[in-house]
Amino acid sequence: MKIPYQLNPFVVADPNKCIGCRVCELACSTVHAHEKKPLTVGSMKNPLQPRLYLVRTIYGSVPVQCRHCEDAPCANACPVSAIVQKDGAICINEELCMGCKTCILACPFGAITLMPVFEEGHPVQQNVAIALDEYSNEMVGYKQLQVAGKCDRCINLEHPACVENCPEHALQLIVPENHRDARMQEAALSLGFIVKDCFS
Amino acid sequence: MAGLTTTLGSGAMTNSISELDDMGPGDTIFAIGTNTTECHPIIGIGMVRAVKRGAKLIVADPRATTLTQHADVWLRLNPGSDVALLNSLAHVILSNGWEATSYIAEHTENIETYKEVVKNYPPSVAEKITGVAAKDIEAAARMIHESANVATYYTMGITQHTSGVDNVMAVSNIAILTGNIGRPKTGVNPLRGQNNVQGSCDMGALPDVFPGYQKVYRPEIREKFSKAWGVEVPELEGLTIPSVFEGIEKDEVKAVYIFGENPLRSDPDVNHVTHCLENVEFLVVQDIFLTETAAIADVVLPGATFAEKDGTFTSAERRVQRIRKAVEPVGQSKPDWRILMELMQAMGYAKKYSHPHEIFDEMSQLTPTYKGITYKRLEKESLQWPCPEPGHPGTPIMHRGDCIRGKARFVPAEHRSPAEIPDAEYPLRLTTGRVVAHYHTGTMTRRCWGLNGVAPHEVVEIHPDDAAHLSIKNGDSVRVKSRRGEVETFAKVTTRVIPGLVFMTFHFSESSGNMLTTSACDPVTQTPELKVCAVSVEKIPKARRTSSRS
Amino acid sequence: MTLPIVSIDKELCTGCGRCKTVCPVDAISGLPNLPHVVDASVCILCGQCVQICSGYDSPLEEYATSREERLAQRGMLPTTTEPLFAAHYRGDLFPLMAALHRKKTFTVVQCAPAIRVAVGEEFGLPYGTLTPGKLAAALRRLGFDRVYDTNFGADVTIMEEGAELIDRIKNNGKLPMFTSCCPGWVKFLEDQNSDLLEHLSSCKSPQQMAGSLFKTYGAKIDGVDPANIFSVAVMPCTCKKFECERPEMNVDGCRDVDLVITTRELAQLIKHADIDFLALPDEDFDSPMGCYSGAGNIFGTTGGVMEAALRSACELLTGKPLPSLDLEYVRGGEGIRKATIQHEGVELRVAIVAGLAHIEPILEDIRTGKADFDFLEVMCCPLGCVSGGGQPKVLLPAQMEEAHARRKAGLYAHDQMLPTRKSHENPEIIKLYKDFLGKPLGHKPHHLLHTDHIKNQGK
Amino acid sequence: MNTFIAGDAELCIGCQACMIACASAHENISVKELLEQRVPFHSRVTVINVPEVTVPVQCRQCEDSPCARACPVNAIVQRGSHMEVIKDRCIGCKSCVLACPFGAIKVEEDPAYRAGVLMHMTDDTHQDVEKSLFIVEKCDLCAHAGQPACVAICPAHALHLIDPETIQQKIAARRNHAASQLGHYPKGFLHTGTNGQPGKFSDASRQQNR
Repeated sequence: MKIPYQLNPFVVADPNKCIGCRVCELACSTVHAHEKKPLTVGSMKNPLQPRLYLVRTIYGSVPVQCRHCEDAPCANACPVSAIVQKDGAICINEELCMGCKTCILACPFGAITLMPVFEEGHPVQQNVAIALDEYSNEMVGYKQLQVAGKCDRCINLEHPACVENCPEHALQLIVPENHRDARMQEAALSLGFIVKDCFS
Repeated sequence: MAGLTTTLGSGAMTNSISELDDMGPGDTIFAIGTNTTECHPIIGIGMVRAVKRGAKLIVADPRATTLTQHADVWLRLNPGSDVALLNSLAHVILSNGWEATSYIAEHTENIETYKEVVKNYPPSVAEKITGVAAKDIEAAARMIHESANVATYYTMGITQHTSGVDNVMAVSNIAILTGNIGRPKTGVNPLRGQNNVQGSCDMGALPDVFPGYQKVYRPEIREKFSKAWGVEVPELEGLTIPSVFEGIEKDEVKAVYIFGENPLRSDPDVNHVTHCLENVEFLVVQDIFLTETAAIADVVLPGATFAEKDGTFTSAERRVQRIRKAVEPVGQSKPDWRILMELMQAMGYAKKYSHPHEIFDEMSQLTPTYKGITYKRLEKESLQWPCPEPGHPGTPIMHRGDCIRGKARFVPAEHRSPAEIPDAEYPLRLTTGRVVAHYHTGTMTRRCWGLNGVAPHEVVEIHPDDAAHLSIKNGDSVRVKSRRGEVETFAKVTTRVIPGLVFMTFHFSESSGNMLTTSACDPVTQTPELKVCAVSVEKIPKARRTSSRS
Repeated sequence: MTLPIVSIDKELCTGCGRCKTVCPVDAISGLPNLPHVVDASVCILCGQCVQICSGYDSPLEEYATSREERLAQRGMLPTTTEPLFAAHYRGDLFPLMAALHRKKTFTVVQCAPAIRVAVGEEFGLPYGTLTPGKLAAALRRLGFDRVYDTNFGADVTIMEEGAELIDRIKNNGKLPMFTSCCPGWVKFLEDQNSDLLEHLSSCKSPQQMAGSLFKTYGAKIDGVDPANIFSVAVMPCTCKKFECERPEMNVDGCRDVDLVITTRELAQLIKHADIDFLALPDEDFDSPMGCYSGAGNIFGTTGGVMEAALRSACELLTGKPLPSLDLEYVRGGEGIRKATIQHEGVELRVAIVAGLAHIEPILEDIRTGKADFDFLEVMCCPLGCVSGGGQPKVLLPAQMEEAHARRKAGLYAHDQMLPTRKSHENPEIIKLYKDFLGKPLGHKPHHLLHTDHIKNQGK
Repeated sequence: MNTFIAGDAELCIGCQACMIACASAHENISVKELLEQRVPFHSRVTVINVPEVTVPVQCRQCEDSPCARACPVNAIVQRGSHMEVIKDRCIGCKSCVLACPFGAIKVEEDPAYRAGVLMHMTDDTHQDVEKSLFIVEKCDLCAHAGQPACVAICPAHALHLIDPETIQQKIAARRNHAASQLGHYPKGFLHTGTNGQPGKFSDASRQQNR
């Protein structure tokens, strides 16, 4: 039995429910930090690096994250094919990423950012030397590795961490097909309420 | 067929489809066991329009359909409880004195026995059996009483039960009890499932009759046909489909010749059917496509499609219509009549026909109901049989005054449970049906881009309560199992079905509902109980998501 | 004016208002999406806002204050790597490090019961892992001259508070009597319900009792000048910082406790000192005042003070021990729990409040004379000290409940392991009274271990 | 004002002919070729058949289209008297799907074109395959054909093309009807209570009458 292709689900937040507490960011950082449980603040070694971003405006706040576009501009733009679709999510292969930032330019949602890489609290260095200043060729150390980071919809977990942890239930996992079905049913029901003989 | 023949004398639609266009205030449509808008869309449009004009609509169906949305009374009965429901309607009608007393006195017989039986079905009792609220039964009975005309329509929801004949007779009983017969906008109207099933039955494609339902057991009939054909026709009646399979198992049936059917998908308990057909000594299949059944045949005879042949189709309302060849048969295919003729000649009967009208003429001379119908007349008009003599205008409405058999007969029936009841292992009831896009086993419709597009795969409809209990979400892959087999399909969580009931079609060969259905049959017609069997449903653990092009 | 103990950083606060929902005294105000403020006149310093706050300093955002400046403002070590949150408390590690460096200062440390089930979490151990041995070892490595335990103070508290309860019952004293271990509760009564102060036990808290004993009994044993002793308490609580600074908390001019740091601060200090906590051996607390019973240990969770008191009081009243020491019926966790204990003809009616937010109906009953109990235990924090404001902050609110429950379970597990489970059977307590204090409620205990609670005293 | 198509729940029998007509109207080869080339079936109208109602649902061509407003790349635009998708711009982000209150927008696969996105197969092959293009599709009133295919084919006459003229006529007719109805109300029906006027039996009226 062939399973029909499903559009990539994605997480989206309800600005009317969001209180701007940033728990989603904390939850996101936690599951992507590869640190052992439990996570008390003091036990954290790496800085918090969320893959969704609380945006605060004068109207209120809401987190923004990747929509997992079907024809993802980021994946199209990536020169080394480091961005691929996997398990119905657009994911970045950090091994392949070289920090060229093209995807950041391509993404219309601002959902991708450069992330410095840490391990056990220490910056991961790469074989790129840093020169002292504009004039001197003296080497003062090596540059920290930086890769593009974005929401992977927690494909390895049962539910996205942000959705699970939001205290206001403002974040939702949208399965486009189900969302459409529900909306179409509502629309059909509303047509059922139109007065009799309205078309004649 | 057998039910209506017993009560009225003829098994076809008593009235005409076009009468729906005249229905309005004062008329009632009683649709029982029919999902008309999906299975007979054109008649469905007629019904919906009639309702819009002011006709009343009573629908008896366990499942929510487009028709139930328009119903004034929806009798949502448990599958297989039709007799109890209909007897209860009669109970209400009789206890209020709403029966058509003069019609009953003049044109019917056996009312007393009927009264004896239905008095045991007050709505309170029927409510327990059918699950329909007593007040709804009363409301439906009142609506039937208050309407000037009540036209009853039914299809496989009535016939495909172990109590199929009882169901049909119970429907007919209500019609004659209220005198809704023999007039326009009334009658008992079985809607046929295929375009020419009426025609093929008319032509004697049944085990026990010659064309026009002339019984094989009657010597004078046999004599008539023997004389006309110049051979001695056998006294022995043919076999019903279940008896054929039984015969194969007992090694009594050596060869099977199937045409225009795909029993490997359309018959109940497919696994058993497959077993039988694989083991019969010689299997011939004549079809327009290489169906699942044709694939296992020893010989496949390619038939021609409707557009490639001349002849007549007879519709459900007994209307004989001329069809004409539009294109020549493709490849080696030939019209069925020619294949049969050549086979007949090869077997030593030298008769030769050059055009279907010669066959038609021969048949109509031997068949009283078709006697007045000729190809010449059909050029200008379409005729509804009985048309017993040249110049006869045909019969849009049967049973005017007395009915075909003389007096209409009340044949009471008692409620009987379906053959298979849910238990702990198979806790759900499966009922089968169709979707609008597909026809039967999908042999033709699944080869249409558009039709297959709107219904690309099977779904099993399941109530949200049952789904929650089984942790099934809408769209999940599920496995449906019965004692006879299992199929994989997708769940559609919907309140179209009641809790405890699941619904599937039999259009999809890769997951046919008929892998699951029981071959338990009506004792008279041997029609299988496709509408009720016990199944279990389980979720198939989700595989990793893959591409559509995998 | 020193820094406020608990406050909200305007730059980091996103105005989500979740701190408002956990504040038991409605001390926090602010409009949605705008920085919130703590009203110091109402705040009882429980630190629950610190625990729930999720407005952190994102490395992706620009702030007017740099991280270094922010750490300095908060009195935190520059080596601290953990993220900073809007709601925070004052850090006190700098004076502690200074004291540890002063050669002639005799440093004494005590740790509250809830520390030993939580400090390990800051080093990656599962929630509620019991590490008393490593805790003692770490403190010793940090350079403390004596590593004592608040649990010893808790045992003393039972002796005094138990005696006071028996005394009040026998001599028609003011009933119901309130426990006085929780400084937030005491502050709440003094500031906002001073009409009920007479109900409050006159006992100091275990921290303060232990502190005053360190500088008297302890000084005598070690032969040091009390003025040279620097007494530090490691607490799961932010309000303890306030309690130790209260002017009346001294004996003859010597502060009972000089400095309070929290569990989190202790972990930061251990990391700063480059001590590999997980590799430390299990060591014992110092004798005599590091010796404790299981009863003292369960002070760290709701119902624990009550259970410890009952274990001793029932036995001392009747002369017969309780049939079982696991008094499940007081181990609540839901807002209010009431129980009646019948033992050898003695009936004691008790009530336990976990989380100050649930206190109002109880106070109402007392004022209207409808209170149907003799002894009331109140802990400001939801599950008592295990969930205190100074405990390791659980990053995800969803995991908080689990963390608290595991810490609580850890405390009871420790209780069951200990050789003595009743305060009055602790040999060092018996020795203390015999050699030094005399009888509970006697003159010396009164001078060292009791205090007077006065309206608005804390302000 | 935009023209739109609306389904009539009173007449629809759920036959899905509109879906098939729609799907084939948006392909430019014969159905025979569609079948042979295994072109996926995409209909911009969907027949909803739920227990309560049977009716086709499609884009209502909203004037302040939530879909167009949600689109980050301006791929949905007003064109003539309807909202149209500019396929080349669409990136398949599904924002419009999220925004549309009718569920009338679909993101559908177009296997004829490659999207430039690699898809890592996690099933058995573990290969990377290039994904097809996915683009948004919605009702465009068959702008290319002159007449909407769904309206033309419906055997139940349950689909109506509603243009600005129709709706203006309807509004005018209903206003006239309402106005004429006002003439049938009893004389003085406004005297009581409403609109701040004193009721017939109120004290104020009585005193005036006196």
